[in-house]
Amino acid sequence: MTVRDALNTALREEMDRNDNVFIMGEEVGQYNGAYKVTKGLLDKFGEKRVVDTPITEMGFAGVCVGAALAGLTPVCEFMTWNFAMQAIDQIINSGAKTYYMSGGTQQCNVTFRGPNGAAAGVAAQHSQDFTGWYGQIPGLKVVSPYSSEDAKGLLKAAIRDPNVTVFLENEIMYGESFPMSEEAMSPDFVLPLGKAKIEREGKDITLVGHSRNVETALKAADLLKKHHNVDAEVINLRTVKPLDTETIFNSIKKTNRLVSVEAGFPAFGMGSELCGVVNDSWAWDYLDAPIQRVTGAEVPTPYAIELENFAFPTPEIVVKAAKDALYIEE
Amino acid sequence: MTVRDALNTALREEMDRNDNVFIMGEEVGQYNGAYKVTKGLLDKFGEKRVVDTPITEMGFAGVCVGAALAGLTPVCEFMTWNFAMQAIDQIINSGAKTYYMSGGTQQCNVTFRGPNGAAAGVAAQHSQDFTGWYGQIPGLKVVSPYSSEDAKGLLKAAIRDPNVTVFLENEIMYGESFPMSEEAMSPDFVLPLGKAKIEREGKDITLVGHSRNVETALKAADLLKKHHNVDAEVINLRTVKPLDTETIFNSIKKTNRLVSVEAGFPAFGMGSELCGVVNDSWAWDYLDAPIQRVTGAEVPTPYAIELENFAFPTPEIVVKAAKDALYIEE
Amino acid sequence: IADDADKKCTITLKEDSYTTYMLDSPPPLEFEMTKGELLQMYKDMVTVRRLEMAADALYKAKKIRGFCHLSTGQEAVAVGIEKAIDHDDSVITAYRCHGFAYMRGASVRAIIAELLGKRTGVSYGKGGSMHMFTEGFYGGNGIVGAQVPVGAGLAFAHKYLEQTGKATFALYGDGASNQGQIFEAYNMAKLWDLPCIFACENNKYGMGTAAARSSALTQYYKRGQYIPGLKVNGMDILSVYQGAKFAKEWTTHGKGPLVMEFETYRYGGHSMSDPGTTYRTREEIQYMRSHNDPISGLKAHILELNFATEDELKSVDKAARAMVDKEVALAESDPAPEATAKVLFEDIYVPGTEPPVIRGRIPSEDYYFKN
Amino acid sequence: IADDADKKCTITLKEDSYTTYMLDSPPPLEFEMTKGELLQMYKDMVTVRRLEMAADALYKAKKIRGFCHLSTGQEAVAVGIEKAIDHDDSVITAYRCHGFAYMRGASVRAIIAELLGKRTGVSYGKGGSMHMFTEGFYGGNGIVGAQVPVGAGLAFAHKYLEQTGKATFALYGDGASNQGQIFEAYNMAKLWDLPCIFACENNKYGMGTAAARSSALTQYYKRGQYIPGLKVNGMDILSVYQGAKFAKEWTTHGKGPLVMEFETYRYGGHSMSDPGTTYRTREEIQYMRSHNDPISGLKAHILELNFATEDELKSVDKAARAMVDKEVALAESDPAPEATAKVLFEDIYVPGTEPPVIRGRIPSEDYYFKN
Ligand SMILES: Cc1ncc(C[n+]2csc(CCOP(=O)(O)OP(=O)(O)O)c2C)c(N)n1
Ligand SMILES: Cc1ncc(C[n+]2csc(CCOP(=O)(O)OP(=O)(O)O)c2C)c(N)n1
Ligand SMILES: [Mg+2]
Ligand SMILES: [Mg+2]
Repeated sequence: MTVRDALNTALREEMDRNDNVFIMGEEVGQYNGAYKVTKGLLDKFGEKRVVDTPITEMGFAGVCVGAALAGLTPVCEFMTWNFAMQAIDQIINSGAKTYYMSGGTQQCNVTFRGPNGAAAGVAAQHSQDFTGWYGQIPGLKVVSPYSSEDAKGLLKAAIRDPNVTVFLENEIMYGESFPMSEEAMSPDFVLPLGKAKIEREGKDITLVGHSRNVETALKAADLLKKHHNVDAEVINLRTVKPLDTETIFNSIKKTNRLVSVEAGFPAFGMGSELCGVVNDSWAWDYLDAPIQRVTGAEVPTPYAIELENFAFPTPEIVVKAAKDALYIEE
Repeated sequence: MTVRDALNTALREEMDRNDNVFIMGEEVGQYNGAYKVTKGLLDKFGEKRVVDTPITEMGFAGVCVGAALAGLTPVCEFMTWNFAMQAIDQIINSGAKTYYMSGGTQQCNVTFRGPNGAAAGVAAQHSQDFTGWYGQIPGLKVVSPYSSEDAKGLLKAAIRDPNVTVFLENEIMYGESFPMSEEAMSPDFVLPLGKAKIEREGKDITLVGHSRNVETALKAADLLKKHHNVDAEVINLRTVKPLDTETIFNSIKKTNRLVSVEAGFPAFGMGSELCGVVNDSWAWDYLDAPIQRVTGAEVPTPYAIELENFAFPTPEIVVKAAKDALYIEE
Repeated sequence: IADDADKKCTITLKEDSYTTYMLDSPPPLEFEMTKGELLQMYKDMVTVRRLEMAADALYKAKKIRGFCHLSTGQEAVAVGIEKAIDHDDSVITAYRCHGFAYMRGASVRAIIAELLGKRTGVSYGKGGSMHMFTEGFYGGNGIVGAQVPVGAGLAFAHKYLEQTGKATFALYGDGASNQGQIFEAYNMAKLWDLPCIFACENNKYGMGTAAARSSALTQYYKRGQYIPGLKVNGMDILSVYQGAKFAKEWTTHGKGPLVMEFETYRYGGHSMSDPGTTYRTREEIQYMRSHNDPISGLKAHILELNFATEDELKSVDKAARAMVDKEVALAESDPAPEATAKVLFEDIYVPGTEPPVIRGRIPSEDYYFKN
Repeated sequence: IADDADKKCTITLKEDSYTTYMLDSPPPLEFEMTKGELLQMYKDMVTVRRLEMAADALYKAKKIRGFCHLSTGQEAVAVGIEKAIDHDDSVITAYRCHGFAYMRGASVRAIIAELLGKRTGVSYGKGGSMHMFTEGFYGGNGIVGAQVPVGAGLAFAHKYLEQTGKATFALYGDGASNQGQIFEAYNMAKLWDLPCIFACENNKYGMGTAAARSSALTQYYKRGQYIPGLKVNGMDILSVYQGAKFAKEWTTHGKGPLVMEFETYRYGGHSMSDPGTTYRTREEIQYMRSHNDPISGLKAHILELNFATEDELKSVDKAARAMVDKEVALAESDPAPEATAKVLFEDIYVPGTEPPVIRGRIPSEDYYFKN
């Protein structure tokens, strides 16, 4: 099943399960979604529950927050998270902070979702990764799936979670296929928020990332095994906020080395945050080398492929970083 | 001279120096500024150059970007940076990225400024610290003054710098007075962007922060000296992007211990970023203890003072962290 | 309230109480009300004013922190709207929210306690002046304009849930009216026929900016352009009441949204830190106070109708004052939130769904939830 | 272009070329143009169409990446406006920008090279299809609606610098027209009397959403409400030219902003990845192509005026095609940007003001500037 279909199934199942779940966004209905994630939902659920909006991100994000305050369970699609920059005040100030500001009297169950980070060749304005921004905000849960099982189980969890959830997908992953366990095919399949998944066990080094970076890390793990006989453990974070530090720390305890893989800008990013939390913890003592941060380059995403290729992590770059952490010389 | 007056002087001098510098924002003119930073400027420079706007952050931030593209040098005041969340797309997508997207053909010299972080008792929607968000973005320079000299020298530098600058002030600091050197009183006084300042020399531990956190760190340094005979070095970052890592690393080399002090949310914040950059560098080897991150608590800012007091760093908390880094037990 | 509270009278509003835009006709100028209703309105307005005066005094005594925006002068809007709607209608406004919070059901004690940052506050001391919520009242919102699309979302929910009799009043100021997201909300509300009243409280200034300096079109009731509009004399509570009733009727009968403008005036500064006299003359304020005061206006009406004597109304005033004083005293003696990590970190996430740990300022302050 | 290029003719536009809003009168329907002007317009439209066709082919050959939005069908707007304004006026638009970039002075080679991600591209290969800039042309902007306040800012600068003859055209789509920031820009432009033309290219759809599904009021020329408006037949380049001339005249003579609507149509999908036939019928597209095509329309005019023969125009077509083909070939053979850190990291900051180091994906890729 593709990630796209997994997301679609999650939406369909949650809309079946709860009449108060609806989806709103640009082109989600008649057009079946700019990236076809909502395909078929209008036909099945009708205009009441699949709502095409004008191009007014701030406005419809606010409408979704309002609907959630009144007890509905909106799923608000941003065509990409870049456009949600126009709506970020609604997400954070009207959404994430309200439960606290009301002293816990006013809940707001809304899920904001859409593709995050760079697609191929779409240049600077369409390529930003917002992991760090949203990951910073108390009141939000921030979820970011890698595989189809992730996509389905986490989106369903996000919709059911009574808090404001930011769900960061990846356009390039939409078309990728993953096997689905029988369990995952069930409409009752829900993954816990805040729990990472060890995608590959290993003893020599830990590679950690979320979303498409997990794929990069897994490929790097293959290369490390093949060329250096290194057994890398690969952790799929699944949730960015709250971070499953326990899984990360335990892995460090085992491997004594950590490489973080992310496609966002390096400053104030996932790698920095992982340095921060490890640094705060008992796991720091288990590190035999500094954490290696593999990041996007510090540059607005360039259009030309020759430059774009430099801007995002590859398995080879992760291998390089891992070798540094392992003190392997050429 | 108060920080407020220093900012006011900087604006006045730069407007005197360059006819293309103008200031735009809510209440900057007739009202003399919500926090009086622009006091007297309308009288001196007239309505053409001191422009009161409607409450339309996204719109007037866009207008300032456009004016900058056309060759003017706007200073865009946000009444607080919280309200700039509505304008962040204009700051980043229209502002920071344009020089790159145009292949260096289209410059954009605009300075966005206003108070950042928490004031006293203004609760969750009015208290956010945006250091990490803006610090992440290539194409931006992010500046944050502590003292009056900083305020004057850095604001003038930001206005003259031909890139998009984000200038993060602090409301509580506006009223604080600092001595000004004779040099700093001159209209030619400009501080370099990207250079930190050692506010206090010390050999035992390094405390680093920006804006009001420098004050907290300096007070902590006094306490450390008094109660523990510890000589703390205090670094005032002055610029968040680019970070003056050299000054930080050299200090670590000397003291072998680092405490970061910030008032923002802990995740993806300054402390994490400092862990990240130190981790990447030769300075890591000089650390005799994990970096200590003193941060704001991970909570939307509460209103009640009893709770608010828990939400932001104090000198005492910094002392605690420093003692941990120094392995001093009670 | 007297026992002949049901006694009816005919109200005849002044011709200039309303101005319409794309409406066939204004609300009827003649309608019936009871003595009880009038006296209740009077009492409510007096109470709200007393509440604001108490806040003013407490702020000056430095017992209230941060921003504090009072609605003195604008009482007819909050009180008049509430009288026209039902408890299960929805109201949302900006930070100038004390009167609305009270009218929607919060007690004076809970409101004042919130201002004082007490645990008994309507938001448990976590929200303060700008962030008050109660059933059917969705804040108390600090970001100018942001509450308007949120209000449209409340209306969306009413429609979605087929709660056909329910209307939403989304209030905002003359300054806020220029925020782009208000136009986004207008557009969606019209496209989707949402039962939403966009209600502009035009008090002539947004902070220090006079309406004409912020708005190219100051006829706020027309700014929905393709949405009908109704301008109401917001200093006359009877006009407000009748206008709001008309609006609710309109929008809950499938006619879609309506834009209202309540012309009103704030006597004080924008917030407690603004003297409010640098951008307008003292004469202007004095004139509004003495010629247009909503409380004096209703009082004159009641006297004219012989529904109460001057003395009887004075005793209403006194009772309201006594009530507010008592509630203030209670609020003042109420406890502050416990200065504990437990209290600090609760209400970030819904109980049962918290992360295992939340970070404090330093790791030793980390707080662990037991889920 | 022939030697009797100065030969004049009288153009008489159709009665329905314009619809006005709050304007005393539409642009004069009768005016003079020269043969040279008409032929140049023809040539420009044909060139823009060829340019877009070349982009279409290159995209299908997978030589262009990412998003690519073509303006086929809408050529009259970019060409007509440019003919009506001067080089030092300002133009800004959204991502559907190739035609504007060309008309503002970028070469076909530089535009195609940009699409191909070549170093010779108008943005040195860094911007791609959506981000083209050239003197007096401020992009090529990818965020729907964001260019409109920026456009107002360009106008602000013209006014500030007392460049009294200069106008700014800020273009946006029917879909974009609902963005709140456009209303914010309207308001400021009116308050400050900015020489700004807000020009809506209404091509009937925003992606797959028909205008009436996105906009409660589809008379886009009226949406400035308090700003006069002019609707123009955007499929007739002579109407566009005359309308844009009128608009520039208006706004540079202290009359403030003007909202224009160019009624037009895009023949292709929204972008190359949209077939463009799921939300509208093939018949609709076919009808527009055969009845309203701006190139055929001008051609008929020219033939009617006996300014050229069918064959002469065919040779203009051929020449345009040959020119585009040649430029495409050049662009194709142009070098890609060097895959070096130096090239990657330049243009983030203005030379001389760079930070000492910029971080790569791993520390060993860090790039050091020598300042
Ligand atoms: C987005 C945003 N910008 C600016 C502010 C600061 N601010 C608070 S109230 C206010 C004036 C609002 O005026 P108006 O809408 O007329 O309401 P009033 O205060 O008159 O009730 C401003 C500028 C804010 N809170 N939010
Ligand atoms: C803020 C924002 N939201 C969404 C998008 C995605 N998007 C790109 S073009 C477009 C449709 C715009 O339609 P219109 O304004 O009519 O212009 P046209 O494409 O017809 O020229 C959308 C939704 C975007 N780029 N920016
Ligand atoms: Mg007002
Ligand atoms: Mg369109």
